[in-house]
Amino acid sequence: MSVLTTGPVPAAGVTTPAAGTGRQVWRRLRRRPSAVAAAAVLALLVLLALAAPLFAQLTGQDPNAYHDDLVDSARGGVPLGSFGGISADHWLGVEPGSGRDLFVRLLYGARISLLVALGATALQVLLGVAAGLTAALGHRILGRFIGGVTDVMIALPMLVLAIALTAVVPPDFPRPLLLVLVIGVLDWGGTARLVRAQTLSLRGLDFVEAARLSGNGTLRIARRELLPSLAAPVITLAAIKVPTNMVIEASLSFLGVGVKPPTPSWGQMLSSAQTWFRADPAYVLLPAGLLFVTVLAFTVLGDGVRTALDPREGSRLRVGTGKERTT
Amino acid sequence: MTEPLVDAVDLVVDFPVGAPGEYLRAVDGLSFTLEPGRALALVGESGSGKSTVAAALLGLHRGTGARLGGTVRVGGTDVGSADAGELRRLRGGVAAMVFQDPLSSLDPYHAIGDQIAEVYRIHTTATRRAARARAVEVLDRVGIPDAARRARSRPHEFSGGMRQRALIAMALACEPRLLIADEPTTALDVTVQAQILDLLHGLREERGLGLLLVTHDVGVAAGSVDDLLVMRGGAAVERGPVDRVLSAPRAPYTRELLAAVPRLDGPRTPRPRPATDADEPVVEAFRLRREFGRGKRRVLAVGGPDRAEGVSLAVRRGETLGIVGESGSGKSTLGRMLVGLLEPGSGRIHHEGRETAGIAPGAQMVFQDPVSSLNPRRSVGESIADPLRAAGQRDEAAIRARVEELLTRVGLEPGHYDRYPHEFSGGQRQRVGIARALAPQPSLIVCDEPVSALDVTTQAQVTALLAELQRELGIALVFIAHDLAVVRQVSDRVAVMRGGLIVEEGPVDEVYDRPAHPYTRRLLDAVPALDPGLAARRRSARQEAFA
Amino acid sequence: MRQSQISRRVAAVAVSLVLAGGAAACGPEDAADKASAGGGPGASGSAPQKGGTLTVLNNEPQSDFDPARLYTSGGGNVPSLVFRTLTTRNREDGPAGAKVVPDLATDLGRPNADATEWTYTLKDGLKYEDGSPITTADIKYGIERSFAAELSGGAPYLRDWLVGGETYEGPYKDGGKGLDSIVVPDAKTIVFKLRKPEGEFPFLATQTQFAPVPKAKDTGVKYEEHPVSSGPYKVAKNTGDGETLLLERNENWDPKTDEERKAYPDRIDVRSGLDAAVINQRLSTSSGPDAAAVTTDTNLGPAELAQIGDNKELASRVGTGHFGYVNYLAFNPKVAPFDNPKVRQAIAYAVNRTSVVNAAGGSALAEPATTFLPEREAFGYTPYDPFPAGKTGNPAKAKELLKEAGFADGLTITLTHSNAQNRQTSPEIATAVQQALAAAGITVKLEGLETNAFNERRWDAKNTPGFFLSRWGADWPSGGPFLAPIFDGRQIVTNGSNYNHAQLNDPAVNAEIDEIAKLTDLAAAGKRWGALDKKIGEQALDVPLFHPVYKRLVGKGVKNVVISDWTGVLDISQVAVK
Amino acid sequence: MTGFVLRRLGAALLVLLALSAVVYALFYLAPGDPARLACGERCNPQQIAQVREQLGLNDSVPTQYLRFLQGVLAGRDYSGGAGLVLHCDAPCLGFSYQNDRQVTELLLERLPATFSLALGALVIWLVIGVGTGLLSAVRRGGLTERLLTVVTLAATGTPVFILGLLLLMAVCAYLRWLPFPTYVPFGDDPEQWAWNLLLPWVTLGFFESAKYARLTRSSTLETLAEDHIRTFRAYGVGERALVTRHAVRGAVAPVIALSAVDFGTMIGGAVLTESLFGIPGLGKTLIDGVRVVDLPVVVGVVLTIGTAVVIAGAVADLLYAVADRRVALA
Repeated sequence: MSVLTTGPVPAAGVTTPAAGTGRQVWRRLRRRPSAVAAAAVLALLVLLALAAPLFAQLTGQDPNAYHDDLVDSARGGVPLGSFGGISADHWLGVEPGSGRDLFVRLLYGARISLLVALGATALQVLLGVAAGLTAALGHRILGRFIGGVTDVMIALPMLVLAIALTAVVPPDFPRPLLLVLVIGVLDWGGTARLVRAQTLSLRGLDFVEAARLSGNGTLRIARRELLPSLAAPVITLAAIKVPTNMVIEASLSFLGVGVKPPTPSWGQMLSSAQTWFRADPAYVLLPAGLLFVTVLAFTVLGDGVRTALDPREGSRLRVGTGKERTT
Repeated sequence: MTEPLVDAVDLVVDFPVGAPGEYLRAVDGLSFTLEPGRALALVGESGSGKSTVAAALLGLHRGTGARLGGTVRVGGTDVGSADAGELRRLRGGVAAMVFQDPLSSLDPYHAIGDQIAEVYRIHTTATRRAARARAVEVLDRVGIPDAARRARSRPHEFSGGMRQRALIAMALACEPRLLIADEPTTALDVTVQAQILDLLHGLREERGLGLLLVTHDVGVAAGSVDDLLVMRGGAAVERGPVDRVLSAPRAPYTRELLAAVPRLDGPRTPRPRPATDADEPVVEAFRLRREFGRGKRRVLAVGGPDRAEGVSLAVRRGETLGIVGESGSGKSTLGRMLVGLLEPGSGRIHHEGRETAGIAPGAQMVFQDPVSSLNPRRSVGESIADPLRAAGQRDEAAIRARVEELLTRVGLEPGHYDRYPHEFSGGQRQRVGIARALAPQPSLIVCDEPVSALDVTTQAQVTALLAELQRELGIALVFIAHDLAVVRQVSDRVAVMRGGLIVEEGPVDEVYDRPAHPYTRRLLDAVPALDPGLAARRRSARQEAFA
Repeated sequence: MRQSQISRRVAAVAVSLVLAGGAAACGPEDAADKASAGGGPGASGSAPQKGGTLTVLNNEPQSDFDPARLYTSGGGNVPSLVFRTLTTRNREDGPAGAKVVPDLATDLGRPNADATEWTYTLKDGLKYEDGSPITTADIKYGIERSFAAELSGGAPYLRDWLVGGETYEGPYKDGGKGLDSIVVPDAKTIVFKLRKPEGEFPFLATQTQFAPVPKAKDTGVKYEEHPVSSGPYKVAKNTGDGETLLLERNENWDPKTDEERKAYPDRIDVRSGLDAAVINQRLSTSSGPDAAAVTTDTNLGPAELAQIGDNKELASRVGTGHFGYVNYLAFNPKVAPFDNPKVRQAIAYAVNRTSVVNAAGGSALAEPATTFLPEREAFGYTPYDPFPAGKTGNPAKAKELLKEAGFADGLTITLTHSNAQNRQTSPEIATAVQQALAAAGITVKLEGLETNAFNERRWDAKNTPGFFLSRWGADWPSGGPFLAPIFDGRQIVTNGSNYNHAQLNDPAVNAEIDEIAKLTDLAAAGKRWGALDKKIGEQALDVPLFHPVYKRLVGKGVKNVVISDWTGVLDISQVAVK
Repeated sequence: MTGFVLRRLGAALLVLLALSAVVYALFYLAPGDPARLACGERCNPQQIAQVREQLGLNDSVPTQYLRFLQGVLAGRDYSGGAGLVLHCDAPCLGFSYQNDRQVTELLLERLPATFSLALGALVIWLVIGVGTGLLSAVRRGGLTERLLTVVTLAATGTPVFILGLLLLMAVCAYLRWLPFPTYVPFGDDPEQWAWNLLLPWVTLGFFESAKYARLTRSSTLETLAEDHIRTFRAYGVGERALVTRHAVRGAVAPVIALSAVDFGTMIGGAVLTESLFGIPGLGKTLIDGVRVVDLPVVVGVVLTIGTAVVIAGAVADLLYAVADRRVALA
């Protein structure tokens, strides 16, 4: 395809391979307070998610235990008490209808969100890099074929196919793994395009030619010469993908094809909460707020990583320093 | 002549770098004047601050965070303190600038005539129609054929030389008193360069324009200006009338610079006797052809039109074959085919007498761009060691020893093994590239424009290194370059390429002194001479030829 | 209708059913109801007048508006405005509304001695919308059409009951011979010959398949675009396959021939495809034309009920109804460990019906059930509770039984449910059951299937899951269509849709079903259905969970709301907006 | 130009063919018997068999697929009862299993809603998104830019259904400024159409605006740093004229072209928004179809969406090529 359809092209281009060493990137990243704050939020969240069983013990609340006595059955099961039934036992109140503890369920939900988002991203990067490299370095016909498949993958209505796929797979297949697979397998097209484009431009660079002249095989060149240079754009893309995948997971759960109950997930909670916004606003705002903060934190961090990897932004508007050119 | 056209006093320009408050000094207390109608060249190597000075004359640093010190007056306007309106009147109206890259310097979305007209209307009260007429007029003046029609074309429909003419036309539009040309010919082929320089010269004579020429090429300056100002590190090293500076440079740096400039007329370092014809050629090419693309977009790169013979050549041990040609002549494509990076479309290549396909064993390459030729993420030692490892060498100590030996051999230090490319200068990187090429002990090295991205002083060092290595190791060299003087310096034989074919080939002295092909003659004539007198004679000769 | 389900068609069925309903008892909690004429909600005061436009805001479109294709209970709500049938529902509130009454026919039908032959005579002066007379030949043709594969849909009874019905392929393929078991001696008389005694035939004759279709006007699958009306309204516009349906008065309908339909409004404007939330929001705001709006298929959700709370004005506009329906846990006793009655009983003891009712939307939307038959007189409801679990389950007793069954260390089983968001066979109910059984040491793994897959699994006799959520609704208010398909051993279908999940084939039960079918005294039949229910219930072949309750809003300007125990929703033919 | 169109057309057809084949294959793996779905509740085995025969489900999957393709290209005939033959004109996508409506007709009916939604969002992001982007690029470092950074970050951090839900909650439930949105076709009442689509537009437009503001900003900055801008600055062209005359076109060309792509994607991609606001569009149709394994509807919608995406891609390239004559149509 042409110029435009080259997919998501993050600002970090390979054409400036001098993104700097890992340490420089790290230093630049640390200088951005927003990125640091986002990282802190995420670290806290990961910690909380990991410690979910601990909190369950601490509060004495099983995430799946019903409390029929805490909801008003005659009024549709709305939690008794104020703010969605907040009490010493139930720090963030309980779920309408079942009386399950919201705090512990939110923590367990975080595990799913994080697991699926990170897992799917890893799979996307893996598949995308493999496909992109093969398309760029393999035989011309193979390259075209992969390019075509990539185009199809990008054109596919991802959410819809994900829904369809989750319906096809046997119900006893582990759900979080299924989500990772579905999101990962359906959404690597962008990464593949990026890697292919970047590889093609890298391949024309002299140092790659020099490596070929030295008698290196394609695989060795890909591993030693290309992959390190692809790291920056791929990391940037991955950083953008994590929050996207988290939203996709939440969307699938929101549409009712995510993880299976009683496993809690934020999207699922939002899905059942959507009718409750007037009767029990806390039930909507808690998962919505958490999801928002998490996705935002990932996005901010991703943005920070992108800028750290591509420090050109700031130095663009300089006049009169055009390099002398010859040839 | 009450006031100089340009009067710079203690000009200082600092650029912000990295953290706030950190600055890099680009121009350091430069003072000079330019009288109306005179021409001054700012000459220097990269980083000397010459382009920054040019931009400062028009106040182009405003709003970029750069700090200016000292004063600059252009046509009576104090650039440093002028308000936005005064500055706008100055720009284009009093002083007009011609930039280096004519393609990117024009707006791709608008017709060239409209762009000129737009500039004209800013400085005059002309109607749209009058402005368009003026655009056609100046385009016609700079030698655009059929100017009325071509004014409606967009930049990409023009050739490089035409674009530069159009830029000059834009500069002329408002009848400025000063023309600032920042590397106006650097992106152009040598024959086109000569035409543009002639055009600038003619305009000066015709309109009495002042000219400030910024260039890295002393040759370009020699034929075009009255005075020369040699810059280094943001300050003036030497200034004076062009004849005097070129013939009797006073500053050591100027002398060094001039000595490094390759000349067509200078003495050649004696070459060792090349191997005799009886030797088997290290590389031999038969009727090579190569094209890119298909159908309408087919581009013939090497081999000329369909019925032509293709390209055949042979290089022997210890011999250097220079290949010269302008851009698009197919010289780089040919070079890549010789080492096997590109498959020939047809024809055969023999290395050491055997036909090869794909990467040729024993063939290496030195690339043009010192930035992209080294992997920025690997230490230079690893880059040099790469061919060794690829060849199956596993003994780490032996590899390290060999790489350190190579580093020493190309004039670097063994301790540089673990450094990364960005820690080196362009010349040093090119040395690393040479070391890498030497590592597998090749019999042939193809150098594709190995010095064209380097400053002249560095150029000289690198070419000297190459010659020395060849003498020592007896390698066959193919030296590809657009710069005829450089090729003359390093080659035994030279092949002149045009349109994918070798139009002339022979021993260097023969081809340079008695060119047989008219194209070769044109090329040689177009090369700027360091002698202002010779440049003037050549110019009038060219003008007669075209008259 | 039986299981409702998710597919749109099926859901449409449910809708029509619901629509079909008449007046229901108003819930005791609806104090404001007393003011209104019918006992349902609605503006009180002045008597209902003719005129105006009634807007129906629905979720499911009124698709396939062809009498051959509709699957209704009692002829449906909207369909019944256009299609008159031999018999119909009694349009009255509560239990009285569960009775069947004559419509086109002069009486409920005259059976022969063993109830295998039913004869009907048409009233005088019956006309189609074009003024031409309605004949019994058209009724015969209408029924024959429903056998055509092109016009799929509808209930299976005609096929099962009529002689030759199982092989008949409809009038388009029979070479003009017709179905011999329907005899039309003259234009006013029609006789049905059945394979076996069916005392409840008058109930069947309420379904839209018994509506007359003039052969000359039959346009096959396109008939649904403009079916010929025999009722008080005719189709003025039908777009999007019933997504919007505009009905206008049929001037050729003679109210003198029709005692049931009041037909107050001049126009009925049915708008569907709306989200439940939107429907309820519009009805509660009730502004502009929405003041004269009702819904026939959308319940108030739990959150909306929570919100209505103490708002008296809103509460007064909520109609409460009961449709014969049961949601239950089904067992397949051919699958271990459910072959062990003690295990099934243990589960019956362990179930926490409070959690389940809460999951179904709370006590306003569901009533805990221990009997299979709904708690309505018409079904022959007889209370019983063989495995008393109390309000929140009896895990101790359950553990004891498990121990006896040899599962002292607990037990792991799989519960199959659907992923539909219907609060009936959905994940919420399944997790509530899961939690309750956990207390009795039973680990429940959940297997959630998409609706179609779920239905296919539970209807597949060869592959029925061992333990799953199921539900059943009545095609008419009687024990027959409730118990026979579920427990009659001869109705086990091995390569089609099987509803006898337990695959019970008990000769005694079969014989009793046959015996009751012979009764044409429906009250007597009711008692015996109730007794049969109790007898089967003791075998713990299923665990009844709850009977759903319908809570629906009407607009501020809606009068004469009648909700019968047949349909559980207000009857459109009774509603007035002036 | 002709070559370009032909090549794009060929590629597009291949993509669509592949798409339909994938969907077909996928759905035959899915559990669920279409005949039973089409037949409805309580069908007996004979009826199901008849329906299966009528739908041609007894043939092998490839045969069915070929017949489907034939229908798309040349139309198909179906038996409609009463001697009626239903002719389904090309492009015939078959009949829905669920309610045996012609899929083509169904899609045509749903398209306006989706189109309305996408159109409003497009207008919002072109006006607000691109406008803000330009503004913040011109006033670098100003308040607009800072605000924009925050808003765009927040936007990328919000799942569409959360914003939609919160908007519904605030605007409809608490403030009661608007009634609950119900889709009203433009033809019925343009004013109601707009009012009812306002929230969905805002929801969708917000996200796209944020994205486009960011995109426009960086694109404009990039253009402003180009050499030709420097040329005109050096000839005394004022900053405003630089932006409006020389930067906007280059900066906005890729943005506009990308808009075409996004518009195409939105034809199928607004599943969540349609779902949340109950807009009877393609996305909702698709989700409903997938849930009940209604193959003809799903294939139909996917093909429609695919076509939209492909057309949008081609339009984008054309727009881009028209805007930037340097780009050859490749």
